[in-house]
Amino acid sequence: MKTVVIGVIGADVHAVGNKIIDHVLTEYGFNVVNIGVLSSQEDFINAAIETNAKAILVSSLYGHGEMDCKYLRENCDEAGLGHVKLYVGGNIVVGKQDFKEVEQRFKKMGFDRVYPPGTNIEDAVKDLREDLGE
Amino acid sequence: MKTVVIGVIGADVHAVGNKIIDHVLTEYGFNVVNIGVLSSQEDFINAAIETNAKAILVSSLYGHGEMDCKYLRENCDEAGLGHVKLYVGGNIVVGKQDFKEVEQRFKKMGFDRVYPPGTNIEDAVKDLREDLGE
Amino acid sequence: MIQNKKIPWEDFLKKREQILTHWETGSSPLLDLDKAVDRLKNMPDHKNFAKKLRKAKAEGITMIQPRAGVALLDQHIELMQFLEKHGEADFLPSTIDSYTRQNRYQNAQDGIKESERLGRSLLNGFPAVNYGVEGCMKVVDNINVPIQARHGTPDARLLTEIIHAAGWTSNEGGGISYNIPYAKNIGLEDTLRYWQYCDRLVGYYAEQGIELNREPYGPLTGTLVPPSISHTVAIIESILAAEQGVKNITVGYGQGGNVVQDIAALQTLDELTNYYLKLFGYNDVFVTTVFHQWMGGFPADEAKSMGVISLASTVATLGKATKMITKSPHESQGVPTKEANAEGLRASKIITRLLREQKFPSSKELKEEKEMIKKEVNALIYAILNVGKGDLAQGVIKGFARGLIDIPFAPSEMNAGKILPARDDQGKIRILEFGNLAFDEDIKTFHRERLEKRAKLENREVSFQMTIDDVYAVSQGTLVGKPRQKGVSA
Amino acid sequence: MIQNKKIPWEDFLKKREQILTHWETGSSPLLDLDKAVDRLKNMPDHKNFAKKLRKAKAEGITMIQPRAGVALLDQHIELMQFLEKHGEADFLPSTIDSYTRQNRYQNAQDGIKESERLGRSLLNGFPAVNYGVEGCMKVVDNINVPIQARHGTPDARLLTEIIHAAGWTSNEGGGISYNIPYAKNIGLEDTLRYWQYCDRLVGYYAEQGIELNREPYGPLTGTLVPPSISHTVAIIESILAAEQGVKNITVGYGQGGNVVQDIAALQTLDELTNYYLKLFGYNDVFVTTVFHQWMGGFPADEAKSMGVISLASTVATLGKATKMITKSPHESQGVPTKEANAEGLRASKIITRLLREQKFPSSKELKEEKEMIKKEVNALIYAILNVGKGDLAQGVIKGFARGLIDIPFAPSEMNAGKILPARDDQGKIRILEFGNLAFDEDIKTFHRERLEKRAKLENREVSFQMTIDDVYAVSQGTLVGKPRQKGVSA
Ligand code: B12
Ligand code: B12
Repeated sequence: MKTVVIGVIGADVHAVGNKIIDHVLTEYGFNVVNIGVLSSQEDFINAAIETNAKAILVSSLYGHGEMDCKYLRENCDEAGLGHVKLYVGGNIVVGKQDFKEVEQRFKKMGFDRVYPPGTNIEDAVKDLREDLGE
Repeated sequence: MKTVVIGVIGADVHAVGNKIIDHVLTEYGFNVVNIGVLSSQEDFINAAIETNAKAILVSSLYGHGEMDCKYLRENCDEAGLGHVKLYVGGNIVVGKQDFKEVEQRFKKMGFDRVYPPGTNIEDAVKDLREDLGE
Repeated sequence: MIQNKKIPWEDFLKKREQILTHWETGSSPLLDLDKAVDRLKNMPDHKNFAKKLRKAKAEGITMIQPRAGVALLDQHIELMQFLEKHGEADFLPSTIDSYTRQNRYQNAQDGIKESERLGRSLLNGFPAVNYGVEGCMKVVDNINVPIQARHGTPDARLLTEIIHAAGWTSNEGGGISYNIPYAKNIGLEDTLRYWQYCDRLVGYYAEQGIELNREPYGPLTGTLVPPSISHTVAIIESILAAEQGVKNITVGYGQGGNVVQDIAALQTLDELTNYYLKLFGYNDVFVTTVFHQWMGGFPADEAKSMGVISLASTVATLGKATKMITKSPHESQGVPTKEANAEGLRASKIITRLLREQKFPSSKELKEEKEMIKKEVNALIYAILNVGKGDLAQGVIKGFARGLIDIPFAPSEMNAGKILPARDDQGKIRILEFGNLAFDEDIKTFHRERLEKRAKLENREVSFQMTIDDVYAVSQGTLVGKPRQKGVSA
Repeated sequence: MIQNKKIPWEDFLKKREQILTHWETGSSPLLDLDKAVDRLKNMPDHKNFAKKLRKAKAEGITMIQPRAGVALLDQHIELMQFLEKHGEADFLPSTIDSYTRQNRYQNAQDGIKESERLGRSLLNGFPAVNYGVEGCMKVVDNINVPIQARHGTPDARLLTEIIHAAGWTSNEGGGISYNIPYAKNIGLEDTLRYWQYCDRLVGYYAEQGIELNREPYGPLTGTLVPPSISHTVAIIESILAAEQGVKNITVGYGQGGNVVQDIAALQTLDELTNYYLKLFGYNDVFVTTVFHQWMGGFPADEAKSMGVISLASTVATLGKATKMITKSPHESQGVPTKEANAEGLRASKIITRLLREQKFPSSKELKEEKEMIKKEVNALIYAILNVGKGDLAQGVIKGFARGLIDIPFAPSEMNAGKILPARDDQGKIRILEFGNLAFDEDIKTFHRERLEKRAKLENREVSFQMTIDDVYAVSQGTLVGKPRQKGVSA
């Protein structure tokens, strides 16, 4: 059973999507480590180290995602999590922006997968399986 | 009391605005000759000749105004109504078009005044007074 | 002398020969009745208007349908496909252009040419007669939902022949509703005959086992029409259609603006139409209702128009209309682009879906309003039947001539044009001038009292000025027209 | 130990000194209380939130207010002016950014800098504390309607000081409603204290003859919250505020989706809040209601979003809410542009105006729903008061700890998080898992029966899957979530 860390980064309290991601990924057979809302980069990194996770799924809904996610990739690498996949989804920037552009911005920041608003979490399961190996 | 001819041109049956224009212009002291809906160019011209009108107010709501109003200026001139002012208003073209452009089109066709959709008829009273002399 | 009697088939056929000569497309071999029957029989259920309506009514849901039509065939098909896909339309229309409506097929032909030349539609609708059965077939073959002709044509006989033969499974119109609001001096005797013809054709198809839908046009002038008046017309046209053999009828009503009155109108429309059809002995007619989103002047602002559209959708769904005709945010400006049309549809669609499990609850106010509408409709139908000495067709002609029934703001000279409507203090549509309308004193007193209440609140007299203010009101963002100062523009 | 007792003025002042040191703008001379009183006294009536609400309630009309806020002061003012002019907003907000909400003023400062550098707002709201009284004054001086701070700040004491001193005449929030949905591990004892402070300041101003408005945050998590639960929180926060001297309170409720339940909720919210305030001896508090347009996940499509917005407006107006918080067609995507925000406002505005003379009629269904809400609220308040041994503040802390009151989907660890809501067959929000919620068996049976009815219709068991389906439903265009097949995306 692959372990994935999920949580909502920064000063963000949007809890609904997080609870549903937890439920759905668990149903799909993942070992879900949910650090919940209001989680810092360190929280994510520590949880991934402790649980030997294969992927970190960052949620950011409230718009500050761009600031909160800065250097997350670098900090993961430094902590020895270079092999861990980084996903991000939710409403990750402020306002309705062209998603192609937003995706580029976050890919440059080192995220492996970037999801637009309203993504059905089930659609990410395919990606997870692909990236982590069945 | 200045006489004005009003009516709705072509195969157009929109009667509501016409009834209201009749009522309002009468209240403002004009002698209103109302030829009603479904009126041809000839109907307008004959009415203007018979009543010695100073202006013809053409309504067109249904979208065929551009075709129905073709050569109305020329036909008026031919009938000796060169001095008669020509106004047009309503929804005079098909669809939501840039009004500046539409106005140009109808001015080129010889109309003295062209009004956009939803014009309050009271706003035309000022123009009428100006054009016909108080 | 016209009567409400089924046209004998031989008479119909004789007339038909003549009709088909009205324009060249009438000579198409596809207008052979056997061919047409074949084609209609081969229409799959999901493209049959009548069947899809039965299903919707059984499920208690509200279907949506736009108005739309352009001059050029390919563009028209594109428009239909767009509205099906991006508007999520349950039913498609083809709104017919105004020249065709007046049987000016040559003008329509010129409009097609001119549109081809300029590359934009100069016609306000689709000239179906000019494109003939072949063109109309192409339309229906390229879409996946039922399609209907929507027009306003006093004499739609050739049009009707063509669309049905092409596989269009519904037709809007009626001898009153496509005359009084859409013509100036065409006699009612004529239009009643024209529409008996159209209905007889549908009746013929019914005899061949093909169920087609017919829809009397509900909103009439779309301008402050009291429900009892439009209901009366809808019921009469249903009876006239049923006599010709029509089995699937959708009666319509245009949003008035007061929610309770609108719900009362929708409910009574269904109840009364069924009641009267049975009373007249037509026991096997399947009735559905259609609610028209606000038919009067729209606000210029697109966001506000979306508000009006959505409010209408709420009322239609809670009132359990089987179908709703939608408007677009371009309404006040002109024929909408396909994108704007689809926006109106999608806003409507989500509301019909969100509220599908819900129904407007019954209440004292609703019951009172329903009672009032029923009383009024009964009075009007009684008077019309009475003056027709028991024949409904005769009653219509004499009833209109005497103003026993009278439609506000209608252009037709067949209409007395004596009544004046206005809103009461809650925005319900009432009548301030009755002309000869066949209402008794009780009913009139009720209307007067309600209007007095408003007048008092607004500190003015009940008068035509109220009517004018109400005509403008919605486009200016209120329902009940506020008193305007003369010379001051709002 | 915290109690529901008015803070002695000296204690307040002592605390105040400390609060004002939390960020450099706390040292502004304009925070002198006499100066603040002067400024507030000089606010014209049309910029006073409390007074404008009184007027609206007297006239029975529904006012509209957006959410809006950006990082940079000039752009924020421009935004406010735009929404006033092109959105026809009756009240303006200033939505505060999420760093400020967590008192991370340094982060907010960075956000301002970064936004200046990039020329676009990187903050999701207006960092009012960083701009201080001077900045906030500039905002209110450049608009013509009352303005309110809207946030979600557990500890809003410095923010509150600053906005009121600047002339903002309303503040949203409360010790429960700005904790449970907005925090993870801040104790209720703390937030209740923080908000007693904010209320005490308003009480002080009241003593100086200045009426300010306070608004407990109604919708909580915005996700399937049963009316009785949010009502209970609103009523408790009203009582806590009244004890500190607040005289003008707006209680809120977020649209649930079933029209009758929403109307019942609006009516009972007003009735119950007034009832309980009087029961507790606060006789001179003026109560109004605010209806929040759909607070859950929105559809991605803009036209459909306009439909949702308009449906909410219809319910708010017919339910006679005094105020409505609007959404925009960008809701599902992100903080709206000013244009999109204004579109939502204008669609809302026309509906509040079209329906202003109308009211949802009473009915059996409505009465039943109201009775049910009242029963439930009474049960919850009784249990909370009881566990607090008569003290409401203590009751809140213990009530939440024991799960006697419980808010679905809340992030806070102070919340039991045991209850699960789901919709019944008509889309009314019911409860399927009660945890320790203080409902008696009668009430629970009612909920279970309603949910069973839906389950039967959908041919499945009542389960958490229903809740999940309902969470997604509106964004996918239905109210009652349809059963999804696992592995198939909708
Ligand atoms: C009510 C209405 C109808 C009613 C008319 C009833 C009747 N017999 O009167 C019915 C339902 C029958 C109808 C039918 C049709 N309609 Co219609 N109708 C409307 C609607 C909703 C309101 C019109 C109205 O009464 N407004 C209130 C009056 C007071 O305002 P008004 O007519 O605009 O007139 C005022 C001003 O414009 C101005 N004014 C008018 N003329 C002039 C002239 C001058 C010189 C001046 C200064 C001012 C002026 O003063 C008037 C008084 O204040 C409009 C859309 C809208 N405006 O919201 C569409 C609209 C006019 N209709 C339209 C169309 C296409 C049709 C139909 C072809 C198709 C259809 N929808 O069924 C048929 C046409 C039939 C025909 N042969 O004409 C289109 C026209 C499209 C375009 N131009 O691109 C419109 C714009 C709707 C749309 N967006 O598609 N319609
Ligand atoms: C409900 C809600 C709230 C509730 C949250 C309650 C709670 N504690 O959970 C309340 C009312 C408290 C709230 C508060 C705020 N909110 Co809010 N909120 C929403 C809303 C309406 C729905 C969110 C939701 O629950 N959706 C349902 C769930 C199931 O979907 P989801 O969260 O999108 O998650 C799904 C997918 O996105 C995806 N997903 C999520 N993360 C990830 C990660 C990966 C890797 C993958 C693959 C997928 C994935 O899977 C999830 C499950 O299907 C959205 C707008 C919308 N979507 O319609 C705004 C929204 C998210 N909120 C917003 C804002 C700004 C705020 C506030 C700052 C201001 C305010 N409006 O008061 C505060 C923030 C407080 C804070 N510090 O965080 C903005 C964000 C703006 C932006 N990004 O530009 C939004 C978009 C609204 C808007 N248009 O302005 N909010």
